[in-house]
Amino acid sequence: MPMNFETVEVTTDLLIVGGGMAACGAAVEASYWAKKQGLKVTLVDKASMDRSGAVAMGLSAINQYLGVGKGKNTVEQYVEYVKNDLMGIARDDLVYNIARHVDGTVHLFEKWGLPIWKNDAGDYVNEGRWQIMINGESYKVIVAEAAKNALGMDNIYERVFVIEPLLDGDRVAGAVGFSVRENKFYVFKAKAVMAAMGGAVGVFKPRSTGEGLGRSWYPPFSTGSSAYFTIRAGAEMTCQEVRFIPVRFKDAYGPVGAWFLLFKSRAISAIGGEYMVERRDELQNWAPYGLVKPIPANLRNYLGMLDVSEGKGPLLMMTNEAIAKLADAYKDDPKAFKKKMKELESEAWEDFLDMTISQALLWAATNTQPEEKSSEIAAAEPYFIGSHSGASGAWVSGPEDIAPPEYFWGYANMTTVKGLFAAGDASGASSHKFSSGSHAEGRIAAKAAIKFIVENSSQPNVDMAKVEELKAATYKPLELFEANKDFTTDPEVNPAYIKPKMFMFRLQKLMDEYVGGVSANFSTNKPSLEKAMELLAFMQEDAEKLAAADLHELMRCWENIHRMWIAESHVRTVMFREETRWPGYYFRADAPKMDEENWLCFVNCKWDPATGQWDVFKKPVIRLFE
Amino acid sequence: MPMNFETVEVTTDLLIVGGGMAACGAAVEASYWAKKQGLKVTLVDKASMDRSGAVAMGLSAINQYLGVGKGKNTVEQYVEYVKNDLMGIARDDLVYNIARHVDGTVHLFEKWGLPIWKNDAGDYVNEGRWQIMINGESYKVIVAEAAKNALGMDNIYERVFVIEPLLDGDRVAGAVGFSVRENKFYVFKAKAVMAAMGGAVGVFKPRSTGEGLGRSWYPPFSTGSSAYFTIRAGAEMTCQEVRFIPVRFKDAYGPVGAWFLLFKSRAISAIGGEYMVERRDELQNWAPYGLVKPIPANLRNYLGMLDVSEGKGPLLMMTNEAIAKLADAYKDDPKAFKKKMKELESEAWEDFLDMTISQALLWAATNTQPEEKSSEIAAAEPYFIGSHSGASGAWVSGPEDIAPPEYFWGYANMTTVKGLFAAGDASGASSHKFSSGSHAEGRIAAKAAIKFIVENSSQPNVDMAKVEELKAATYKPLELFEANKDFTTDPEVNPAYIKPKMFMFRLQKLMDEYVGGVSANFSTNKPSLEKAMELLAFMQEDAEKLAAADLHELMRCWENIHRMWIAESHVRTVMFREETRWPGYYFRADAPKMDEENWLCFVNCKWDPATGQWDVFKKPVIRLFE
Amino acid sequence: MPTFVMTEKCDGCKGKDKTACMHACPNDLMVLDKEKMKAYNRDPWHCWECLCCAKACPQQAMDLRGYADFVPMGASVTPLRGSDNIMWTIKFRDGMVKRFKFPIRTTEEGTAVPGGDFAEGAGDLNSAALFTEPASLLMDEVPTIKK
Amino acid sequence: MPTFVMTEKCDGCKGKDKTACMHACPNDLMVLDKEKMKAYNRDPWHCWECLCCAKACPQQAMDLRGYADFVPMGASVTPLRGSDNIMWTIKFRDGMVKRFKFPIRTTEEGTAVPGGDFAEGAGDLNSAALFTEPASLLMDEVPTIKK
Ligand SMILES: Cc1cc2c(cc1C)N(S(=O)(=O)O)[C@@H]1C(=O)NC(=O)N=C1N2C[C@H](O)[C@H](O)[C@H](O)COP(=O)(O)OP(=O)(O)OC[C@H]1O[C@@H](n2cnc3c(N)ncnc32)[C@H](O)[C@@H]1O
Ligand SMILES: Cc1cc2c(cc1C)N(S(=O)(=O)O)[C@@H]1C(=O)NC(=O)N=C1N2C[C@H](O)[C@H](O)[C@H](O)COP(=O)(O)OP(=O)(O)OC[C@H]1O[C@@H](n2cnc3c(N)ncnc32)[C@H](O)[C@@H]1O
Ligand SMILES: Nc1ncnc2c1ncn2[C@@H]1O[C@H](COP(=O)(O)O)[C@@H](O)[C@H]1O
Ligand SMILES: Nc1ncnc2c1ncn2[C@@H]1O[C@H](COP(=O)(O)O)[C@@H](O)[C@H]1O
Ligand SMILES: Nc1ncnc2c1ncn2[C@@H]1O[C@H](COP(=O)(O)O)[C@@H](O)[C@H]1O
Ligand code: SF4
Ligand code: SF4
Ligand code: SF4
Ligand code: SF4
Ligand code: NA
Repeated sequence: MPMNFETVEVTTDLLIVGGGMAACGAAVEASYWAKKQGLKVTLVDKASMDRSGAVAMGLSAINQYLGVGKGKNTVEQYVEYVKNDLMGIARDDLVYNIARHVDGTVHLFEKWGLPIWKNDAGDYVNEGRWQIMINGESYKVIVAEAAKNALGMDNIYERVFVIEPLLDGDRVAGAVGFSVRENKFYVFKAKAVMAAMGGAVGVFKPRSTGEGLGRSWYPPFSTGSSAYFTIRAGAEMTCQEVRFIPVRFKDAYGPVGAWFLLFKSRAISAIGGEYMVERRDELQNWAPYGLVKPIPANLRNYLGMLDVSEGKGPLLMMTNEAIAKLADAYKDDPKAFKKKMKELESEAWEDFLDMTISQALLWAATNTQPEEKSSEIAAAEPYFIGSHSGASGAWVSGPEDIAPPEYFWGYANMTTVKGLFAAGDASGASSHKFSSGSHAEGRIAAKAAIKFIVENSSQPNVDMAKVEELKAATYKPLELFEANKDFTTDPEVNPAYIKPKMFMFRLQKLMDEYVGGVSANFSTNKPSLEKAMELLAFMQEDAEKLAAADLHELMRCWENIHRMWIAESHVRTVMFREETRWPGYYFRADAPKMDEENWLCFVNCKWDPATGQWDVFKKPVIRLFE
Repeated sequence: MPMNFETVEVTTDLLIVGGGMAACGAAVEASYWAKKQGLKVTLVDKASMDRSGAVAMGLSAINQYLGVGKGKNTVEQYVEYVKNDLMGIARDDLVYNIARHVDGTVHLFEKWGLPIWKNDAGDYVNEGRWQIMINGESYKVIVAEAAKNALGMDNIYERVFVIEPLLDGDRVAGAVGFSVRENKFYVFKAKAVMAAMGGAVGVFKPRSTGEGLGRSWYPPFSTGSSAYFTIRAGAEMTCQEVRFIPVRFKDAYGPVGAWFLLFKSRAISAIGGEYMVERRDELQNWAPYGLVKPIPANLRNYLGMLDVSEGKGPLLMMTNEAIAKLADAYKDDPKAFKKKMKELESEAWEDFLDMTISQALLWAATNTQPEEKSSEIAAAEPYFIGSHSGASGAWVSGPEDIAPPEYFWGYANMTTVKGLFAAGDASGASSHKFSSGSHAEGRIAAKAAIKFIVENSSQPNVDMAKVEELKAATYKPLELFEANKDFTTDPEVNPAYIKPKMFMFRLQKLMDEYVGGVSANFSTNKPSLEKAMELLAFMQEDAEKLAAADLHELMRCWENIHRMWIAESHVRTVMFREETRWPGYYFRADAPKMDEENWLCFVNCKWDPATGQWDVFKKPVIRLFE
Repeated sequence: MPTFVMTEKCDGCKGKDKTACMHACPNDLMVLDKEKMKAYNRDPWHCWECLCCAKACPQQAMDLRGYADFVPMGASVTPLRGSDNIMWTIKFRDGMVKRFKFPIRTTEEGTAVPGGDFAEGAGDLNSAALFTEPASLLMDEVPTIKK
Repeated sequence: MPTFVMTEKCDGCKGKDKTACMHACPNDLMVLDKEKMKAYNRDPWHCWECLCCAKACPQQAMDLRGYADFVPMGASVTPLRGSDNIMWTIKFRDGMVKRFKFPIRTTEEGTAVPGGDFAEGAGDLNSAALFTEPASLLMDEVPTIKK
């Protein structure tokens, strides 16, 4: 590993960081407006856009589609749904903005070639009220294709891992990163930057250990770069306490949506009994949100967890019963019945083959045919993902036409740092955007960013001394490794440095045990959180000793530094919010109840790049209607 | 790796398998009687006797010493203590037998050179009523030295891993094993065999993952060979449901004995409050055992676990408070106070340096001085260790002079298989023997074995066809590896085989989740146990596909097969005992109460080598006094 | 999974600059051993089993064997991805085999036009409408809330 | 720990048949790389941190660095084992150093006599008494229960 790295400077107008759903949306939209304005748009992705991000494997459904133009739902109804699902904590303006644009994005997907299921009348097949079924193996390939066609490959940098923002006073000035394939350090200078690097997995210990720890529901390559990037730029963050814990098919993490909604399956405990029915009374304790339909995701989790805590587990998804019920209508016509069964079988397998191949393999490996045998489900480890049922991310401006003054500062989806935009998992308090909403939000943010550039057309100043400093810090793990590796006879065990995998394990263990992970039964309290802060402080010091044998490991070092910062923002905000608002996501055992009077508010936080100090504070929840 | 292995035959009278505390006791005793009778004694250890087994690192206390000859305690009092600590489930005859001999063994240790703490009057310093303090860094070195001197090195085979018993009808005929250093397959032919291969760690998922998974309290090289060996010989086993979960200093697993007993420390929860005081009423539910002093170990665990379940954790050992209290008597004399503090500090560090160096390192790494700061404690993962506060092991005959007829079949410590003896962790229902009692029990068993040989002097027949079969099975993992490894470009990922580390993870995960490990909150129920049986059945089939790249990995394959068999015996017996008798060790959520009427009995089990069938059944608890 | 590479079948993508599997993996796991001209997964513990690599391999040299730490052995799930559909062959542990075929796209590869064929909007950088709107919404205007 | 071997200090026990560290490890972890004549721990994930290896090394070539997945960096705990005592040097993360010395045996190495110097018992294979009993019990007879 030569310690000689070329610095490559790229000057552009808009820099899109990330190549996932939000970034692809941004690319398509930005290209249009940029062309009109004679501006340049550049995209940088740590992987290859064809298969990067959470949709790499594919998806079997689009989870946000309203059908407003077809008269099926109103935008207001979606806002209502999201607000309740997050126990009252959502930005109406942001959710509204995404919801009013998302259908157009889905219609584009269809034009580009995404097969969307249709019924005999030619309408999309709904999975649930807001979800439509797709043949989504190539979902990402198709969406990336449109983005690439819009940008042109010359403006795309793949396999470049972005680490830090560049700042010019209170304005973003670009970003730095390194190639994981070549000895090249990239300095992107830009007038506006969009953070769209997805969510964070692996901050908490996964349920699997050993080889299977790659098997998270959300991908292990969602490593928290969005949050790190915006935090380090000094942007205000919101809902960093709102992690998401999905209930998933046990071990292989197959999603449950199709089973609950499309197949209308029940879940019961192994001892028998349907927790959603038997524990209905518990929902009163979380009124008004406990009493709405659908019951908020965290409360659905919570009722199942209560069964598990009482020793009634494991929980079972009654796939066999569900399929039998659906086929029952055809029972008098053996041929039709057989055909229906084949169709249901194929749909069941496609659901997983399109987005969680491991789950299909686990069925095959345990001789499980879903029409014959139930499967276990379980709560996963916590993730940070503002696009699904979590809410963490940057605090961004709402759209001019609907945001109240407290939520508006000039450009939709701009963070509190000038010129820095965020979308998808990167933006907070606007849950339930999923793949389609993330794309739509990317478009919204990109258009606003172009407007920002037009109105702030000077190229920000980039301090090249700072860049040199960042370059040195970037490659330090390689140097540390080279300088010390021969001191011991095993490069993995050396007192002078720590390898990123062990660093990751260390972070995951402390988060798991003290901050309400799986082995702490998703429960925490003040002394535990204080202990977590103590251990995180040690980790921050030890991060200086991360070592990498090659560029790939260098990326792992940085990914874990990114995770560590999310961890800290999470611990600080969970500590600040002295109530339990989302049982099923986490439980503050020392503040076990919801407290509407004091805590029906956002908890925001901000790290000051100048002082290195954190600040955690409340922001109001403002309703736009009803 | 040449597939050419020499077969080495060793014919002897008594074969001692293992080189730990029990085996060293057996070596010393057997040598004496064998010499008198002109018999040969052979010992085989998978490691080097100097540092093999659970005492490898040293110990800081001898946990069983009665001082009967010094008038301090009676043997009966010890039996009473053990019986209550195991919630009524103990063999009075076995416990009595060990307790009446153990002092003599400790006195020998002292002669051999073990430094035992003495007070000014020249008496041993007690840690607690039954425990005495030692400078035990070289405890095992010293004990092994006496054993080696007794046997002579010619009769000792080190670095030979014993896998299977040899049988001649209903009598043991020897054992087979392989060298982990040379291409040699060993066939030991013997008239009697003593199983003394220690306990089992790593059957359940440890708390640590990543590199730290070697850090169990009991050593990771206690891999269940004793139980496997006796089960496979067809011996009746007892208390296989009685796993042991020790409370230990968190993460590094430092023992708590010295802190609770010598330093008289309290444990509290992080929220404050002493669970042993606040939860006293809970003990009524476990009467009569809940009401004795000392409170049974599992109930001590349980009260702490209740705090943790309620979210009051972590639990804290108040080392600082304890030391302050002990030094308080000297507070008026600054010089004496300083001296006392130095002494206490040194004692505190020696406790861990003598037996859990990691814990000392963890203190140093977290800038913890025990006199200044409390340390967290936590329940460890389950272990199988009949010599400490667990009780699993072979069902052995009691001693002629005291055992009731139901418990006596000719020779003390003989299993139900003729000529096969067991001691230490290998024998069941005689808990609380610890290092000293294990040594004493080894002596008892060895003397009885010599008597057996004298009275059954024919050399049993060894079926050499069976030996060839065993040899082929032994090395199969090497062949499987060689034959398939080039099929893929990474020898670790191959569809034709499974490496032992992944096999171990698979076992640990299923035991953890379905059989009441850490992440299941030590709780299980019938459906979970049935699921465990299903997954174990798959594992048993897949064990045929274990692969090893070298002799070391071959040992890992066999260790994990051994673990898997203990796992099965555990699941079967936990399933059979339809009550919760040892909350704090495990909880049957579907049978949450103790049931004296139906379950004040041993649960024994037996695997039939002829049919491959398991049998699980009750055996009576017979009291010898009071 | 994780994925494995079959030694015999892999041709290292004929030594091209980047191999198909390296190009595909979203987690940067696939590496070409240039001496052997064979690819391998450098960190199976981080493998998501997404099969992006295997689907892309022109030699069908890759397959998946379930995470050894919890998936019983012997089963397989193998994709064959064509231009408009994907074929899956599922082999159960007990030997049973199932096959499924699903569509993956309705257009020719490479033909996605960013704006679809929706009419362009008014081109006003200050309005709430995105560039294909309102047409792509199948509406006459973008919804808003009367403040 | 796990243990590590300092490259410069290890002399491979001068190529002897078995090295001190290999001999000591109860878990069969230490291996000598015969080409480099240096030892290494082949499986740190299975290391108990018992330091049997380090205590035995004639070159003081081994030390321990805490399990990286939960022990903060920078501290060390280093033994120096003599014939009758052991010296420990504890370096805290914050730089503080403490030293402790403890006795480890009261006799010369190798001199342990199996029966101590206790009087032999009656030599009756059928009695409950072990070969050093009753003397080693400091009693006149072995306790029993009157049946
Ligand atoms: C994994 C997964 C995800 C989903 C589901 C099932 C499964 C198994 N389900 S179900 O469960 O509900 O079934 C959903 C579903 O069916 N339907 C749906 O619409 N959405 C679902 N999601 C959620 C969506 O996927 C999700 O909402 C969006 O993808 C979020 O989009 P975005 O915020 O753009 O994140 P991304 O992961 O797509 O993209 C991130 C990009 O950033 C890159 N990147 C990351 N760090 C970087 C760095 N440092 N430098 C440079 N680039 C750097 C990545 O490479 C990537 O390009
Ligand atoms: C690890 C540990 C153990 C203890 C404690 C703290 C710690 C940190 N504590 S405190 O916590 O309470 O503090 C105790 C204490 O302070 N005082 C005490 O008296 N005992 C304590 N123990 C318990 C005793 O150590 C234990 O009771 C005895 O050692 C049990 O003796 P034994 O049953 O002989 O097991 P062994 O582990 O010593 O020996 C096993 C031998 O078998 C070999 N072996 C294993 N498998 C084999 C195979 N397949 N083939 C050939 N050989 C094969 C081993 O190499 C070894 O020689
Ligand atoms: N039981 C349920 N009731 C209502 N909505 C659900 C339920 N389960 C899943 N969903 C929704 O279905 C979609 C996919 O869910 P999941 O597979 O859990 O990610 C998301 O929009 C979920 O909110
Ligand atoms: N709180 C306690 N009360 C009584 N005995 C204890 C207590 N803690 C530990 N012991 C005993 O002390 C010895 C060592 O304990 P441990 O360190 O837990 O293995 C064993 O004999 C334990 O039974
Ligand atoms: N040239 C290679 N060919 C095949 N597999 C390799 C190669 N190099 C490393 N590996 C595997 O990649 C993983 C990490 O290897 P390393 O970090 O080089 O020890 C291990 O599983 C190795 O077996
Ligand atoms: S894509 Fe296939 S053929 Fe090409 S290098 Fe990878 S495994 Fe080999
Ligand atoms: S399966 Fe996915 S994560 Fe694993 S190597 Fe292939 S592309 Fe990478
Ligand atoms: S004992 Fe020390 S010098 Fe000898 S081989 Fe081991 S590390 Fe090297
Ligand atoms: S510390 Fe102990 S287990 Fe680890 S290598 Fe040394 S002797 Fe072996
Ligand atoms: Na738990």
